[in-house]
Amino acid sequence: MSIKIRYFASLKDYIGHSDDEIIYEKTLTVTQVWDLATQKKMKPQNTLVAVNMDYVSWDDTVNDHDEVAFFPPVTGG
Amino acid sequence: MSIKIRYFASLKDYIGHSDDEIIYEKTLTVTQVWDLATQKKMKPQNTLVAVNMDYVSWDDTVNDHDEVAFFPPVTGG
Amino acid sequence: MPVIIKNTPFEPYQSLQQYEKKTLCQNNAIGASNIFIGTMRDFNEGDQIKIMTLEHYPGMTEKQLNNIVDKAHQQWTLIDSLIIHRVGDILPNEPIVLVATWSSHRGDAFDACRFIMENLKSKAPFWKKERLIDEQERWVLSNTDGYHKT
Amino acid sequence: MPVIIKNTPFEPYQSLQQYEKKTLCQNNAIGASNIFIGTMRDFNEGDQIKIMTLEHYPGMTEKQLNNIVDKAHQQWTLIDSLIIHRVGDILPNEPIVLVATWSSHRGDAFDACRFIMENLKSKAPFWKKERLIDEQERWVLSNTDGYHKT
Repeated sequence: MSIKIRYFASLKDYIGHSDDEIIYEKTLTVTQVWDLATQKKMKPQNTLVAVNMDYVSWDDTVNDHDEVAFFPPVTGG
Repeated sequence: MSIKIRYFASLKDYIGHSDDEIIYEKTLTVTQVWDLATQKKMKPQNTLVAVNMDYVSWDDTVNDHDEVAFFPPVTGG
Repeated sequence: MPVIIKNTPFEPYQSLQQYEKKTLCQNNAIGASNIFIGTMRDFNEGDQIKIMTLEHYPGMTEKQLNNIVDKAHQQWTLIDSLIIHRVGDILPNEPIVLVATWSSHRGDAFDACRFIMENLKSKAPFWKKERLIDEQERWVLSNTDGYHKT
Repeated sequence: MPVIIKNTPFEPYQSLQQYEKKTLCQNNAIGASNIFIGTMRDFNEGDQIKIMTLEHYPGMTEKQLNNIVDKAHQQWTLIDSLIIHRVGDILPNEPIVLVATWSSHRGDAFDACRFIMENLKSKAPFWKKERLIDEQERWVLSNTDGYHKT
């Protein structure tokens, strides 16, 4: 299972880069994706997550070839 | 006491003219002004009244040289 | 906080552009503006309207609109506001009314614009007479409440 | 119902004029339009801002905005709507966002415009970074709720 990971805005600064990719055998939750990709880095409060550009919760599972994005609260408009 | 009276929109059509003036000795309420000016014509439902361009109620009294206006519900905007 | 009564057509976006350029250009505190434009439709109550005539009560119109604007500026934190309202003969598609509010924050701009518009609808002494396609004329009887879906 | 993401400045009134001329010109059913314009202020949290950079998540931005617009068109009777949002470097006084709704009745135009704006603020993946006059940079932490006075 190959998962693409993206970080935006202050979370990109926090992680230090904008993209990751993880290859894994079994089904993962979003929380597990975070832990694997960031090596269990502490998750900043209010971090949001989207899978394939839709908001999901941290317990949701991720499928092969999904794009998982982590980012801080949005501040557009 | 001289009072100027104005009618607008459908109320002007109903009365048949746009202006009246009444001269009277004692203090009048708005209702009395209507009755005197229109010779007790039936007042259409929802008729509004303004004295000197401010909304008033029908029990309010009218002073010398006041301008009293009668009109239907407003439909601007 | 101008209140403008016009008996000739106006182009709302051009009016706003000119007003901002002249009056608000250098005001960097403006973070939000809300604009309402009311336009003449060609249908009402199932009938096709050819032309509409807007009668008003000169003097009282300005007095009531200024009252409404004053109340809005007391109730919300506004940098400026603008009202333009047509009178006289109006054709389908022509703008009838424009209300604009400028503020630092969007809540104020939204609330105040709607407040001004609803109060204008219920208090400013304007009356619409419609001329139908068959030349019949009729007064519009009343405005609806803009806070409820119609 | 276009959703436009722009990395160059736009003039909101000209954009609206052109859009209406091109798309809505002959629609005589439009009786009401409501427009929100969000502009960059030069002060935030007590500090003077020199420039703002708007980052976004290409693809997700459009997806979320289109979702919001679809919901608005389901919930209210709208003839059309338009969103324009800037990304990239923005200077004080420049427009950041424009939301416009066109409807037959004002209640729908007002409600839908505000709904789109509030949802955009809370769901569209944009992030603002401010550069202060002393060259310090900082991310804006969160948007406020536009239904409450701030």
